[in-house]
Amino acid sequence: MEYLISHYNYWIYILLMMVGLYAMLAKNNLIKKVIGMSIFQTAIIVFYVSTGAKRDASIPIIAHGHGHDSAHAVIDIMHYANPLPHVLMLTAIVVSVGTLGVALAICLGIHRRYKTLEEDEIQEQLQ
Amino acid sequence: MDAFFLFIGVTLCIMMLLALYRAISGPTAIDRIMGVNVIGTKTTILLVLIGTLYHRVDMFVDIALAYALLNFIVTIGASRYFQHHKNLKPRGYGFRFRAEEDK
Amino acid sequence: MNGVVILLVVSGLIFFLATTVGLLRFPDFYSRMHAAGKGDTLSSLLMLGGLALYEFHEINIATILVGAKILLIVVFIFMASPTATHAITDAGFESGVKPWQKETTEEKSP
Amino acid sequence: MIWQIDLSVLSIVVICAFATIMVKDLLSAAIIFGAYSFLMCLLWTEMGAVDVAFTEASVGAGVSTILFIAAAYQTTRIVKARRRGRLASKIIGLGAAVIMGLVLLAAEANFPGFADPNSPASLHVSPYYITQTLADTAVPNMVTSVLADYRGFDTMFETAVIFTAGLAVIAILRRVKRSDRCDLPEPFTISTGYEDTIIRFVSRQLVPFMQLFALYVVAHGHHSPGGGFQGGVILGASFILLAITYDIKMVQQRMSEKWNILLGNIGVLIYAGIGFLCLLLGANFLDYSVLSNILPATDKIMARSHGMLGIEIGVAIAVMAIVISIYLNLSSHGKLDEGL
Repeated sequence: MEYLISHYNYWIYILLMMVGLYAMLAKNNLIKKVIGMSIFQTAIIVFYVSTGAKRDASIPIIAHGHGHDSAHAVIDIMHYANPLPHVLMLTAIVVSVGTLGVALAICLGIHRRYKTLEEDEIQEQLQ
Repeated sequence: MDAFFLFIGVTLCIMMLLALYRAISGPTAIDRIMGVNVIGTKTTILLVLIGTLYHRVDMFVDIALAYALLNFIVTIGASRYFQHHKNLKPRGYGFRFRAEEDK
Repeated sequence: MNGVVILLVVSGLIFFLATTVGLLRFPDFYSRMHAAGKGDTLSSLLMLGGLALYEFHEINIATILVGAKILLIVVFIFMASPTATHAITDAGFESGVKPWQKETTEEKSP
Repeated sequence: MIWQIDLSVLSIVVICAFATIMVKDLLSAAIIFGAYSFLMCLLWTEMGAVDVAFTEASVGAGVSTILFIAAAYQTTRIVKARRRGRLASKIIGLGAAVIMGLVLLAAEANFPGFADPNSPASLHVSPYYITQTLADTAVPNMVTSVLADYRGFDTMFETAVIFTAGLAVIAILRRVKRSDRCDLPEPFTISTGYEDTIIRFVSRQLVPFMQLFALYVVAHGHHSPGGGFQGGVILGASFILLAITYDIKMVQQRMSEKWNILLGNIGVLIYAGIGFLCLLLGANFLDYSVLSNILPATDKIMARSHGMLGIEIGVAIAVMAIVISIYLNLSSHGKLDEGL
């Protein structure tokens, strides 16, 4: 029971990753594949963020921390969540919108040339 | 008071599940837009609620405000899809077009 | 003070319950939109008002600022939500969703 | 973390993910994916990652949903089933997904439990960041200080990646020559000059406040969640709102394409320029503490804070320009005349 409570999050992330991978492989429509990629990406990001969570911890912003006087106050590590995964994933999210834009632009280019977004129809036209 | 807010939060989540039913099974795409709009508004409230639970509301209010703004933009954009779509057949119902004939 | 907060939040929850019931049970798009637009705005207003009031439990500059920000969200939702409702309804109108009529209940809605 | 809300939001998220994959309409898939991103943002807020949640609220839930809708608008909504080999593709996809899931499950058994304060990830570098942020840089928001100071080099190249993505979208889609225009079906003018007074009025009133709020987010990122990325995306979203409710030409009048690309360059250059300024003043690249020599009335600690503010402004300008140009090119198929 203890094990279940502390690990159910990871199982759900793995489920989300499986959904994303399935969509990337099995779907016929290119934009559906891009959506699958986004789901996969989000699952990985949420996994990273969850490694920074701590029980009974607050958000990683020091409370009432204005000015120099509070610099000497004792800061308890257990009281704040781990900021490092947040930083890595924050930039990853913004980069993900860049890659999403490029992927959709490629989809639009394909649709301009082949007039379809379906994988098998494109392959037929290629042959 | 924290227990009360926690109860409210979980209840809101369950009700969001009901609204999500409409967003997923909605017969038309517009029903889905409507369901997602309701979910977005409730998420704004849940953000402020989580802030209250953390006792740091001042840090969460900005997120809620940005969230409400972006939810508005998404709704307007999604409904704009139908308002002037060049690839759609003229299927408007009402004064702009004749009503669609019954099949 | 806490009593008023509980009253506001719970009444907002009841209005939201009405919204979801309307979303699920009403027969066509326009009536569902009616339930969603009105109930959603009012319940957001009540709940955010309650949460803003809870911030005022001790009066100093910080809590007043936070409460004012929450009220800013309320003002924003009060402007944006009816506009969004209008936009969605107009989109449904343009894309040809037919209103539900009692005589045509045996037909499937589009 | 609050496990009750965590569990309920996670279950809704999984339902959303399945529905996004199963629904047979691109527009509906995009909309449900928007709801998925909304709920993801809630999940991160509940885990305490407020800055990530802010970014997701503006980027994931706002801009990427709009990008999906614009792509569906420019191509088609219809999703066709595979004509043959449907079962084979399903089996391959399902098999690969299940194998990956089993491998990950086997690896996951050795993980520390969720929200364990003594997990290895929380013991290695982050205690230094948590304890020393205020003493080193006088910035209470650890995420901002780690993002812009301790790991500033990383963030500079992330900004460069976004800039490259914007350039790639322009290179793929932008059509300049008139003869080169694609021969899509003649635009069916359902409503030339479709004017919705209510929507236009409300958005026109909202845009200045949005931009002001975005500037607040950029400037106040030291003390509350926010910063260059989030503020830049909100600034870009205000222009996207104008492009949606009016048309692209109006945005072009306010912010022409030339200025847009120039601003993207300027943003990245501000970031790198502050780094080179530190180099010129005799310190390492992006070591802001030497800026106290040229900034009046600052000691070394405050100089680091001000240096962070400078690069946040650069990031905001770059991200704003890139978001606008990606949206305009996607929604008008690279012609920048009319779109969503």
